[in-house]
Amino acid sequence: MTATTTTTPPNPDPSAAPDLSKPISEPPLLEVRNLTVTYGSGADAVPAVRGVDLRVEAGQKLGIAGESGCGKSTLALALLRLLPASAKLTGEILLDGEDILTMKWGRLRAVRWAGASIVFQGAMHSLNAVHRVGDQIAEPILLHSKATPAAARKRAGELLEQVGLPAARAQAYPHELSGGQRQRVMIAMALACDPRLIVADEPTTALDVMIQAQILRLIEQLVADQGVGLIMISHDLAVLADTCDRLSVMYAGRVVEEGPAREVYAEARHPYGRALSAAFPKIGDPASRRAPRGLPGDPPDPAALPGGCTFHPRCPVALDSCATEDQELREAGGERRAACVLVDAPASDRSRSTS
Amino acid sequence: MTVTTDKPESAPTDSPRALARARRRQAALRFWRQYRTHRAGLVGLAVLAVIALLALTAPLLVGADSQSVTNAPGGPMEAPSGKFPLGTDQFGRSLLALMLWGTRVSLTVGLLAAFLSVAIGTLIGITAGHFKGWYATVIMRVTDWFLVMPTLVLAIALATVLSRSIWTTILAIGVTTWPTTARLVRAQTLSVESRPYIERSRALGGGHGHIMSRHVLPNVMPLVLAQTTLVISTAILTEATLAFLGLSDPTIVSWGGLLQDAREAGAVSSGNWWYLAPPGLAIAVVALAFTLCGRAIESVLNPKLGVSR
Amino acid sequence: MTTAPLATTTPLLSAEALKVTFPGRRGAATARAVDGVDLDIRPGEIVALVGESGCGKTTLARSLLGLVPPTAGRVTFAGAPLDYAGRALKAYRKRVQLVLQDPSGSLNPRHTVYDAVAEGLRIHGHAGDERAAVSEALSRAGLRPPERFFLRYPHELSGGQRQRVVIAGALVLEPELIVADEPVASLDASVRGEILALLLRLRDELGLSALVVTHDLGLAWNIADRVAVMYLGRIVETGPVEQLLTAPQHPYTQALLSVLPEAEGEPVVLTGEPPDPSKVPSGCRFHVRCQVLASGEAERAGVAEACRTVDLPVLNGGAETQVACHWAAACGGEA
Amino acid sequence: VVPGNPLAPAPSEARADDGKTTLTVAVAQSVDSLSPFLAQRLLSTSIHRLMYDYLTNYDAKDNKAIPGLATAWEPSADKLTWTYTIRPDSKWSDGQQATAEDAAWTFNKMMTDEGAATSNGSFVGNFEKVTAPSKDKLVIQLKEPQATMAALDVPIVPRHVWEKVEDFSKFNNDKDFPVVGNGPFILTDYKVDSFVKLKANKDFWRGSPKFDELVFRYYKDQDAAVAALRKGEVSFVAGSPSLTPAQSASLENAPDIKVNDAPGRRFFALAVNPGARTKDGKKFGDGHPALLDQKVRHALFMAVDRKTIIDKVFQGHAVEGEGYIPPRFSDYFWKPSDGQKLAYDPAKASALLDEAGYKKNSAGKRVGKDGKPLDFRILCHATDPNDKAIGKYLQEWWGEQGIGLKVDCLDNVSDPWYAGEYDLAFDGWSVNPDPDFVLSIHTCAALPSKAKESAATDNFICDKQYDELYKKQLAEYDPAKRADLVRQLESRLYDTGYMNVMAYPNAVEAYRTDHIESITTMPAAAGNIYGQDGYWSWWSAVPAAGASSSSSSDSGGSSTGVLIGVGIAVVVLAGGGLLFAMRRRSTAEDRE
Amino acid sequence: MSSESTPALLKGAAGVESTESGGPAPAGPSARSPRSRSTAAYLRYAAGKLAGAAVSLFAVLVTSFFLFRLIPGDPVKQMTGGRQVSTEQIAAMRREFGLDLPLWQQFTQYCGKALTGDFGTSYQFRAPVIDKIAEALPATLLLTGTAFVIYTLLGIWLGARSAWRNGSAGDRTNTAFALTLYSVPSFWLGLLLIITLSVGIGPIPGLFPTGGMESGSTTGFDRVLDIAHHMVLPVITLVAVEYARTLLVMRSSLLDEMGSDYLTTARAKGLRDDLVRRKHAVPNAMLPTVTLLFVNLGTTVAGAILVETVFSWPGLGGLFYQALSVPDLPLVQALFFVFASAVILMNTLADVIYPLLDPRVGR
Ligand SMILES: Nc1ncnc2c1ncn2[C@@H]1O[C@H](COP(=O)(O)OP(=O)(O)OP(=O)(O)O)[C@@H](O)[C@H]1O
Ligand SMILES: Nc1ncnc2c1ncn2[C@@H]1O[C@H](COP(=O)(O)OP(=O)(O)OP(=O)(O)O)[C@@H](O)[C@H]1O
Ligand SMILES: [Mg+2]
Ligand SMILES: [Mg+2]
Repeated sequence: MTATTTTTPPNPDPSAAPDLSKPISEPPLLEVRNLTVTYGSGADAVPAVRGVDLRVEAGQKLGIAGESGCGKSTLALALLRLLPASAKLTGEILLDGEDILTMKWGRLRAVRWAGASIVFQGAMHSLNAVHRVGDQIAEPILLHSKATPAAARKRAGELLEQVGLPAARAQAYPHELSGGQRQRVMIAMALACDPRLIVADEPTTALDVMIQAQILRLIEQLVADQGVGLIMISHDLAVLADTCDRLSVMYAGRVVEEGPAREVYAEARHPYGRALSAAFPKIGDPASRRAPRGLPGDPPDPAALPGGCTFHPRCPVALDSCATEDQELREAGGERRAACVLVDAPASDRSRSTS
Repeated sequence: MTVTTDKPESAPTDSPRALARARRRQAALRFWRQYRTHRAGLVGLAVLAVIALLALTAPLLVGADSQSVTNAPGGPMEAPSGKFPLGTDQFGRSLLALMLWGTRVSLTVGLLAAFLSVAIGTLIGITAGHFKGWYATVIMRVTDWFLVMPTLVLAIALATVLSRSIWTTILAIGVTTWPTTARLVRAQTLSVESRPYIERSRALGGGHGHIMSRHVLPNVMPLVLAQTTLVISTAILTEATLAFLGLSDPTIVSWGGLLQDAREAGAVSSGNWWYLAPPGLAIAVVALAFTLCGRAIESVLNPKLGVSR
Repeated sequence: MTTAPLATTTPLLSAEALKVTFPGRRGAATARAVDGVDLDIRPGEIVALVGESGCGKTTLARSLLGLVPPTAGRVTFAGAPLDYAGRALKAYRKRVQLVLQDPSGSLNPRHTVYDAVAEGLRIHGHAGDERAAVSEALSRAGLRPPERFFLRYPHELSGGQRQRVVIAGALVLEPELIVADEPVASLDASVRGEILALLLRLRDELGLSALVVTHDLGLAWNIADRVAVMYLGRIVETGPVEQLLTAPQHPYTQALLSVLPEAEGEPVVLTGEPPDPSKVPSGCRFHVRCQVLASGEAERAGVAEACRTVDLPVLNGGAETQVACHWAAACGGEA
Repeated sequence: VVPGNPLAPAPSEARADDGKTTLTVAVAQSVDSLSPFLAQRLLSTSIHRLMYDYLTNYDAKDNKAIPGLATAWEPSADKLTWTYTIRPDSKWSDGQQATAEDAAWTFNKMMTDEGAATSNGSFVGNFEKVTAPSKDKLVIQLKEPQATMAALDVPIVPRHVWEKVEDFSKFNNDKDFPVVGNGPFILTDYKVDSFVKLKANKDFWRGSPKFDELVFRYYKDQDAAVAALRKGEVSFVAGSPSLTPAQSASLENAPDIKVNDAPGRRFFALAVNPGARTKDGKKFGDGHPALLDQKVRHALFMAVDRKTIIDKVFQGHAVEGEGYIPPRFSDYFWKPSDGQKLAYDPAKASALLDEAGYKKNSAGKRVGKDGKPLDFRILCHATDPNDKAIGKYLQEWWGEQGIGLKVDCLDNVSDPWYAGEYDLAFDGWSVNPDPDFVLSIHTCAALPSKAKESAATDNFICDKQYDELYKKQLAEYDPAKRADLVRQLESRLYDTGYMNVMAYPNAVEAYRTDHIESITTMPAAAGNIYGQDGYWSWWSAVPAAGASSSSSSDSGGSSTGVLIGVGIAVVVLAGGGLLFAMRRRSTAEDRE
Repeated sequence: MSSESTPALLKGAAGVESTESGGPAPAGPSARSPRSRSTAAYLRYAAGKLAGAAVSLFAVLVTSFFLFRLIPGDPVKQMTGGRQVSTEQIAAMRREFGLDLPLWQQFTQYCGKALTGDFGTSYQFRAPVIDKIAEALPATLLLTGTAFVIYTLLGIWLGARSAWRNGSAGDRTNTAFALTLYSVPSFWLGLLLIITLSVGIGPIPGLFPTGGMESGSTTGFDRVLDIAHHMVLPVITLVAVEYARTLLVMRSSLLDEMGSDYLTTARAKGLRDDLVRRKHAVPNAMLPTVTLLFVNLGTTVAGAILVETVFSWPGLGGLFYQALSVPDLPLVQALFFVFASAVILMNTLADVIYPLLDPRVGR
């Protein structure tokens, strides 16, 4: 992984955008800089994403976790500019160095699916009920390559085989497939144009444990085979930790913690991350036996975020200053960063930067 | 999501009933606030208010004897003038005055017929949606049967079968237009019935009556309200149609009746558009106003409909 | 461990050879959603019912509440068989309460919190102070101060709060048992723990029994005393949580545990979709997907033939560890 | 079923099309049947007048019987045998000679086949035997003497064509064109509810009609028909029964249009239910008992301002009603004397009502001795605007008297009418040159034999005095004496107050003077055009100088059609192009 | 859906989802052909619908027979109206029309004959009812058919555009226009059109005929043009009212689809906006619209009564109105049956076509 090749010098400004001192190499597959998304305007404005930086290298798997309404899907849709017209975007989304946000529509359409594809939350609704799944898979192939319809259909069959469905199922309508099969179709569709990046938005939510395991394995395997970048969105930290290389935890439209997946899961720095990982008990762990742990309070309403650190009303370790001071992501040792006042005090061996 | 606009919490001494009433008032206010954002709905409402006012004050505005043929002030079929802003009918009565009187009939028929239709439809829809088994089957068969009957044809047939009066018109409209409402309400009932809170209520021990009155009805009511306004406009149009076909009480002045009179008197060939235009226009305006209100209500209840504001 | 030795007490609610079938639509075979289940819930016990989607968990729960009449077998409550006549059923429903998966759906959007909680009281003609009862139930469910919530509508509450209201609505009738169908499945991870803690606390404070239906084994580990693993309308393995989740004997339970993200060892991903309750295979109903049979291990244990042909007995509803598996029975000790 | 129609091409068809004159008549009635054996409607029977010759015709001047297919007719001494001489110069349009055979066959068919008796069966009810001893002699033997033998309004059809018809009750004579006939016009085409087309019979013995073609075009909506006249789409429009005052007023000012406002043969009356009963005196129905009091009836009529009705409802296109028979039939017209006249006098009406015991109560309502208010129902024809309009007036006039009135408008008044379930009714009849029929309907003999059964009676009047007078006039052969008796009858009818004639509506019709130069009315002086007893109007109509323009207006119509069609196509294409352009723009705009 | 004979107009009822997560086929290759099974299922479904339609037709037959017996007026009296007829003649006529039989016997006879297409003889026209209907049917079909094609295309097209640009000025004008026309009484619109475009008012010349279907003086191609000329105003009237309804339904059903995830998927695939609309959104939104269209066509035929009356169009509507006032029972009954059958037929057609458009239904 490229990110680990350089030892990060202490950054005087923790909020600064990605490291510019990095040796000039090819740009990362995806780089998101200070992305904000606001739905609506004026008094009704909903800041759904509030300054998110992300980075995905080719072949890397990034997990994004967070509770409902924290802006995960918004972020995913923003990556291909698929948000409704009411959404205002700022920042940069660089896909292979090219900014999605400033692209011409024609170019954008060319990038869509061929450059990056999406597996949506809820396959039932993401497939068109009145078209055969084979046609739906073939559609982007026809659109983006000069394939003949017959070739596209053949390719669709191959893709189905690749995700473990018989090619004959191309003739089926979505409602004739089970939830897991539909999700496989969605994945086959995402692979149709050999994209460099796949965004999977809660691909396994609402699926049964066993099927969830099947799908996750399938995704892992395909990503490994084809070396594409993967962004996987889920609210299940445990699943992400199991599947991904890196993890970003979002809270109220911000990334509040990021780092290597295992580390974040095992030992989160941000109190929210900690609460989230504690919510998934480890079977056999006596500590969690008859002791469900959760986070008191309710998720914030993005239309009326609390001041200061948005997490402070629910934070078990909040300081007085948290109610007034917003917290930016700061280095938290290794490749990790977290947006909490307390992160670097005990854990960091580096001198605290004066501010 | 938590609403942070919490008003000062109500004093705990109030009884829950009183609070509930206050709450309902608040809900109505909220509804109104949302409704207010629909410009078309507001226009519709304003038009209706004006028309309702005119209908109520018609006796004061134009006097009860404006319908009299023996005291008709003008000559037959006069063109609009200062004295008769809309001209006169074939008896020399002021068309403006007749239009005002007609408002009362058209509104009454529209409202009563719509009420009848919606009441039947709601009752049938809710029960058909709630009860399963033979009752629902039979009832839905009947509804389907009514639904395939061409409404106008059936209404004409009914109006012919029964004697001519305003009540016949109301009955004919009410009895023929309810199936749409019934279907709508039934669909809504079915969707409400599939909600977990019905299961919960049943698990709490709630019976049929409880579920229908406490859960289904309140959830169906908004739809019924919207439907009512839409049915009113249909009813007004149907009333006009029946009157136009000469199937309503000819001694009563209604807009449709005026149109029929105009046609019978020969307004079309004489080019007396001023006799013909206002009643039709009035029908259209009122029907439109009710439709606008209905759509506004619908979209307040279901913002996805995207009714333009 | 705070729980008393449970095996000695008589069950509060029990299913005896319970069967529920649904007639197939348009000529399809009938679905044997619950196909012979014995299950006891003792006073103060929390039983977790786990299994794949469509295995009949919800149907079992609903038939325990008398919401679906069983096609065979019976439900007994406090020793007496359930009476499906209107009045008796109503009385029963005062003592046993249901909490559903989707709190947003379980609340009528047009009822205030107060109405939602008071509904049970009104149905059962509560004689006492309704307001006080509602307040108490709400505070017990962790919505404090209750007055703040009285006149809220469900859409003004967060998911966790809604589920608390549902629980308060169940508590207000002072039931002896709560049947919770996936009570936290639709809630956020961060909120989940709080609700589960609430269930635990209620058991400790009120001695409430609970049947918690879930597909999440972690949840069972979190709160349950006992787990029953269901597969295709039958309970295939049951026993105390610690034992069953740490040392599962049935291949199905093993597979379920192995696919958990943090489980050690290679996950055993069962192929295929969950089977159809209208086509229950003969022999052990799990045998078509059984990894033990597939790997030939059952062959080695000499039970392969039995797996395919010999139906297994219904496990009794008791608290001890039991497993319905030819292979586990054959090499029970070493597993 | 359909007779094979040997189509001998008529010579006129050979003529060139251009310059053909067409007379288009707008009608508001649809054809019920083109079979003369079935047709009953005025339109259909008028058309049959044009298609087939009758034995006799009526003189346009004075309604006297004049020769038709028969040149002469003669009763035997016992008045039971009539002999008709058939003219030798009448030919069927397929070239065959029209003979006495045809006539005999026609009558015999009606006498023997019930299906063929549907429309004109009443004419042959009294026939004993009909024979044709020779081609030009028709002999009819009667059971009893019959005075109407010179007025047999029966179309004579060609036997060789009609013989082939199987079921006369179903055959409508509308499949094979042209239809073989011997009248002034030959039916050439018919489209249901669209038009009936006839061409002039150049060989007609009385002479060819002046117009080459006659088209009756159907308008469901009478006002549309009037509009069509204004536009010149049609040459003539008849009202049904008459143009409305507004229509005639607007047409009078229109250029090139003449409104023919002729005294009508109809009366418009207020009938009172005198207590419905059967011939043998059994009472039925529910007529208001108060109306049995002559004073009440007179009071009601005296409270009706006929002048206002003429002025306001008919707007002058009617004559104020007096006696039973309209003034057009001057022989029989009768006027009440000054003392007898129930002139409009509300005060006197009040007094009469008081006298009859119906005093006004405090609320201003008349109540009877039993304390019940006087509330009447009046039957009205929903399709007749005049009924409805006059109903409104009556409501107000009688309302002033303290009498309530409910106007019961029905599409079909016959049920309550025959059942005697009405108090008052709007009534009206068209009077024939001979008044016998309209007089007969008020005799006791006309009462139904069973309750609620339809009968000849109009409104159940049964008055001994009237009946005696009626018998007398029937037996009286001296025209002057008979007329005197008829007037006495009318006087008696007037006095009883059961039939109150309010008006004699005019027949108001209009035609385009740029299409029709002249046309014969019947009676010739101040008569009407549509629905005459003969075929005079259409046969006599003379095309105006530029009348071929009326035909060219038709071809003009189609060229307008072409223009319009082209116009529409252009609009559609332009619209499509525009939309395509917009579409292009919107894709080019490249928006999400 | 399957248990109902008429398609629900509601989106909710139409969009049938497969509720069970377990699909019909496991992932592995399966032996049986899903297509043949679905064809069989479809045939079964269609047969069910047809059977339902047959039941409905019978119900309508029953109604049409009994309902109109209630109309006051003895047909025989009407037929003989004013003429002197003897009691025997009346009795004979009653016999001829079978009016002397007990009602149930009349009914069984009626049903038996109706099956063979014999609806009796019209009282007023003295012709077999079926002939009268056959004469008037082409005119009605021509009028309503033309109007149907135009308003369907117009309504769907404008509705789709309107919804797609929801809230835009174009949408607002479109909707306002449609709503207004929707509220206008059709007969009034017709009369106004006659006054302005036919009679001509002020500077506007009378361009179109005041009524009727043809002038009767033309043949060949001229006749076609002549009929087209006569059709313009009635068609405009029908279209004006019905296109509005179509537009509104199309608009709202497309709006329902607008937020759908599959459209986002389509966009994400890189489809052009208009392709997303044409290939994905409109076909889905068409489903409820199609149902409505067919149902509407049935009622349009009946609704033509008004337009036919105003424009003197020689079709079924006018015939019905004429028949009612007599009352010409056999004709009224048969016409009522025809109108209701039109609706049933269209409903059934919609039901049968629906699964071909929406694979979720009926298989
Ligand atoms: N079209 C929209 N208009 C206005 N607000 C929106 C819109 N779409 C989403 N939001 C709001 O933006 C916030 C983030 O939504 P988003 O769908 O991204 O959440 P999420 O993290 O994906 O949640 P989940 O886990 O439930 O999928 C939510 O509060 C949501 O209400
Ligand atoms: N009302 C019903 N009619 C017909 N079949 C039903 C009905 N309810 C449930 N079933 C069938 O019974 C089987 C068991 O359903 P059930 O809902 O009990 O499963 P579950 O274990 O609760 O699944 P999940 O985890 O998805 O909630 C399923 O195959 C379902 O299709
Ligand atoms: Mg999401
Ligand atoms: Mg379940």
